[in-house]
Amino acid sequence: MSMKLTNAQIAWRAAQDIEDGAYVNLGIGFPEMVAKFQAPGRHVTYHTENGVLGFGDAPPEGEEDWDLINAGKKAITLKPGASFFHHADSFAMVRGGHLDVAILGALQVAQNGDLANWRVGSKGVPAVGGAMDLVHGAKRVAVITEHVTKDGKFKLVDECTFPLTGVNCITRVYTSLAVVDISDSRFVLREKLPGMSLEELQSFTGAPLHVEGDVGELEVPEV
Amino acid sequence: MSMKLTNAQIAWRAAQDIEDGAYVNLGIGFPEMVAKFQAPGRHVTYHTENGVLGFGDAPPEGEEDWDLINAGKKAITLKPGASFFHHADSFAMVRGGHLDVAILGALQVAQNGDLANWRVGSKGVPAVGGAMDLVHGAKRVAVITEHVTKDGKFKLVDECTFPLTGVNCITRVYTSLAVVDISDSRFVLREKLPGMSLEELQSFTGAPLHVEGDVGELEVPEV
Amino acid sequence: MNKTIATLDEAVAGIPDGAVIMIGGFGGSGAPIELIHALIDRYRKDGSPHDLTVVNNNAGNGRIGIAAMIDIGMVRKMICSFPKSSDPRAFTEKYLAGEIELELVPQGTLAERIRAGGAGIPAFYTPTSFGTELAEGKPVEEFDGRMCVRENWLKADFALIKADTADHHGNLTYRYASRNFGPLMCMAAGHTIVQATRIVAPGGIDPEAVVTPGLFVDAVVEVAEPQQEEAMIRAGVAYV
Amino acid sequence: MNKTIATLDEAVAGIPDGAVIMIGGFGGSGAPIELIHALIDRYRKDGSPHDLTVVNNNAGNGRIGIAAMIDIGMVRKMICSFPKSSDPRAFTEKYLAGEIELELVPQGTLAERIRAGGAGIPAFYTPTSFGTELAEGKPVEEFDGRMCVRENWLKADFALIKADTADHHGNLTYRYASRNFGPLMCMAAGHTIVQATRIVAPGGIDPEAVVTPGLFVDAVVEVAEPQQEEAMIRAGVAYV
Repeated sequence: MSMKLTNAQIAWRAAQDIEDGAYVNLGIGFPEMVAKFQAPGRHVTYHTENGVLGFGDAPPEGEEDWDLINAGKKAITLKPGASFFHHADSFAMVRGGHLDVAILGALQVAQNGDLANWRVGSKGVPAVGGAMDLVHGAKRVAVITEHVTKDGKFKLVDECTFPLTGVNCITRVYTSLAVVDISDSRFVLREKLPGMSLEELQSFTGAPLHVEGDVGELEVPEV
Repeated sequence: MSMKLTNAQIAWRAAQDIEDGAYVNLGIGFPEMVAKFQAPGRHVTYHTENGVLGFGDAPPEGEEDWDLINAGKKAITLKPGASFFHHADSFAMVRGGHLDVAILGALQVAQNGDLANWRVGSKGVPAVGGAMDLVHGAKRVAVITEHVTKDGKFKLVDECTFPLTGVNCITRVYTSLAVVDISDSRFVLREKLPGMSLEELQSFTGAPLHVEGDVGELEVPEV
Repeated sequence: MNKTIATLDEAVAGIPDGAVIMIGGFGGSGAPIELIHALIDRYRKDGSPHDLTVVNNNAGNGRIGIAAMIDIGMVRKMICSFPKSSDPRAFTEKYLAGEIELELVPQGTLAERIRAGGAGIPAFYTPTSFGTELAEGKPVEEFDGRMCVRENWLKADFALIKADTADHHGNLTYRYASRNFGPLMCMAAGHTIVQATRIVAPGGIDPEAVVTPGLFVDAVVEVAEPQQEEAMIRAGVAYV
Repeated sequence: MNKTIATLDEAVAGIPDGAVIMIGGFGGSGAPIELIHALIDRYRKDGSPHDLTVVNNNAGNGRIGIAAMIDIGMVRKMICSFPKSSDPRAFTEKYLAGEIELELVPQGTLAERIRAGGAGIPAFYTPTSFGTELAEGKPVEEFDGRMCVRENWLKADFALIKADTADHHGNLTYRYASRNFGPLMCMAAGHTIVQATRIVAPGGIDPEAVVTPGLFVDAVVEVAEPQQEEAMIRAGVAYV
């Protein structure tokens, strides 16, 4: 694949769908990048599993307070209107459906909305964190990911082969090539890169891409 | 019955068993009187279901703040070290076994520790409040009560006939005539009024009073 | 993002007939009298909302607040632990006449069911009420040698809550024991409406002092000098 | 009533071999380093306590705190959600060598199980982990069209917690995000031991600012200038 979105561009695209006033949890790692591209004029409140609502950017290096971190253990700052709470209240927010959007990374997403993103097999030290909680509860649970793995394997699949994080939980996938919804246990193509044919995109996708109405052009600025 | 303890004296006797450092919930009404007779030199912290720990006496009349009340909706004051919390945390304290003592009133107590104290039948408006929660969780759940009803009916019974508040939950009963433990589903007499014979006391009691070792004299000052 | 609503009338305008409404407060402490009376005003004017299910620890007192809602016929069902008060006539009369339903719930179970509703926990086991008539028909199971009853979460369409300070994001503090059911009901309702004694800009509440984070709150309306239900009852106020 | 203990050594003296210990903190935020190191000192001196089960969100980082406990062989089992860190070698080596057990629990379920332990709720249902290998063998049931997994409460013999301010009764506040699991673990342990940056007389904490009421706390020890785990790791400190 010669043309594809950068990670920053995928994050930018996902950020555009976050509505004004939304409460959002961004998974550790790549999804955290979405905050950088918050659409101008929209007020978004970020939640982190370890008990902070309303945090802002990282502090300048050397000014970190390590009692003020996010779920990725990175130093954060607070915005006006922030609040602290304990872990059970934090996951009450998650599980109780109080977050508008959760955006997660993925190893595999299946056409029925199953997500695998916490381990690739049964070897090594397993570590799940809050992933299995985050996939349940947020009003909209989306994934951002490369469309295929580095060695060309499908990430959008008919059925996950890696251990599951959750079943029937993902409703939208933002990839380096397309925006795909999951509806009635099918992948429904919403946007694709302008220069890529549907056939080519399908060849990178491990389950049928359905088309319902118009397919938009996935146009993202250089970011 | 000519000789018996007054309510204040029953409350006094119950108060003597509350150890230094104890966290205590006193049921609405008669049990609240126990706080008046807290043994000198002991620090006791009172819990009320509506989310206050460490409250003190009622304020002088006219100085009530009706946002600062106990479960009986009576105005209270705070002692140093008090705290406020919401209802779920309050009942986490109750149900989670964090109270050392709960003292409740009773309509009937059965020899197996069953308590009936919330309604006498199926008529009228039923109202349970926190009674069914309080009987579970406190390390020691005791009852203070007249030994028999005003018209001479048993209150210490073989089996409750009124609707139950909880099963197997009471471990000690302070009455106007005696102190009775409940152990292995039997009433075990611990103390009785000095002038009353065991036979006479048994005649006021609806199930066998067992004796294990010495029976103490229930001696209470004029209060 | 500013969740402030200008008037009480606007704040309660969207509550439809048949709604399930959690109303904060334990006795008079925490009772959102102005929000309740704004709802009563709406009912008087429009005949709506009616057939409400109201969740509160009690079932009203005297002739104001929830008691007044019951009195004038807005309430179809009460879910509460203690439908008695110093002046319980409103509920008692309707109940004995078969004109209002009652779901009686032990107080701790009521609090925990509301929290569960807000926390996405559909059911839990508790020792409370085992062996009593309030456990009839509910699944029971033994844990660590103790019999427990299974209870389901409780959610609502709306919550009416009285806070002390609110900020524009809906972060809340409460005054003294008026906290009681407020933080739980804010979590368990689809749309939470709060009256606050003062509304401040974001940053006006210490992040560590926030009791209810704003994500649980949808609308805040300032009632600068709120009435206190217990004080009103002692003064003989009626709103029917 | 004064729950103050003079020294860290005294505070941890009663923890026996085989105990289940909840240790507060998420990463370095809230990690009670001085209490942990006092326990390590005891083990070095007496060979006890060992065969501990430790409950924490993580499984130690670097060569201090929980990682050091694991490294020197005090820990038989970890119950956690994320046994990885910037320097996870202590746990990883023991785990891959089969020398330490792991009970992996989703983070929200871990928090809720601990709260349930403290709140007297023996079991609850959650959608979290349904259909995954972490739900294997657990009862499942459908509620409102959604499949849920039954989880049991989690309790401990001891909790080691880092607070900001404590009073003599054990009332606590926490600093920033170091609150995390602290209030829950205080509830769920039979004996809760707290290190606080300052200990004040009763009345020194505003009753509305208390995060953990003293009834959940058994012992407080002052550590006036506590070390911060993350800062120590970045400074390359080792305690093994």
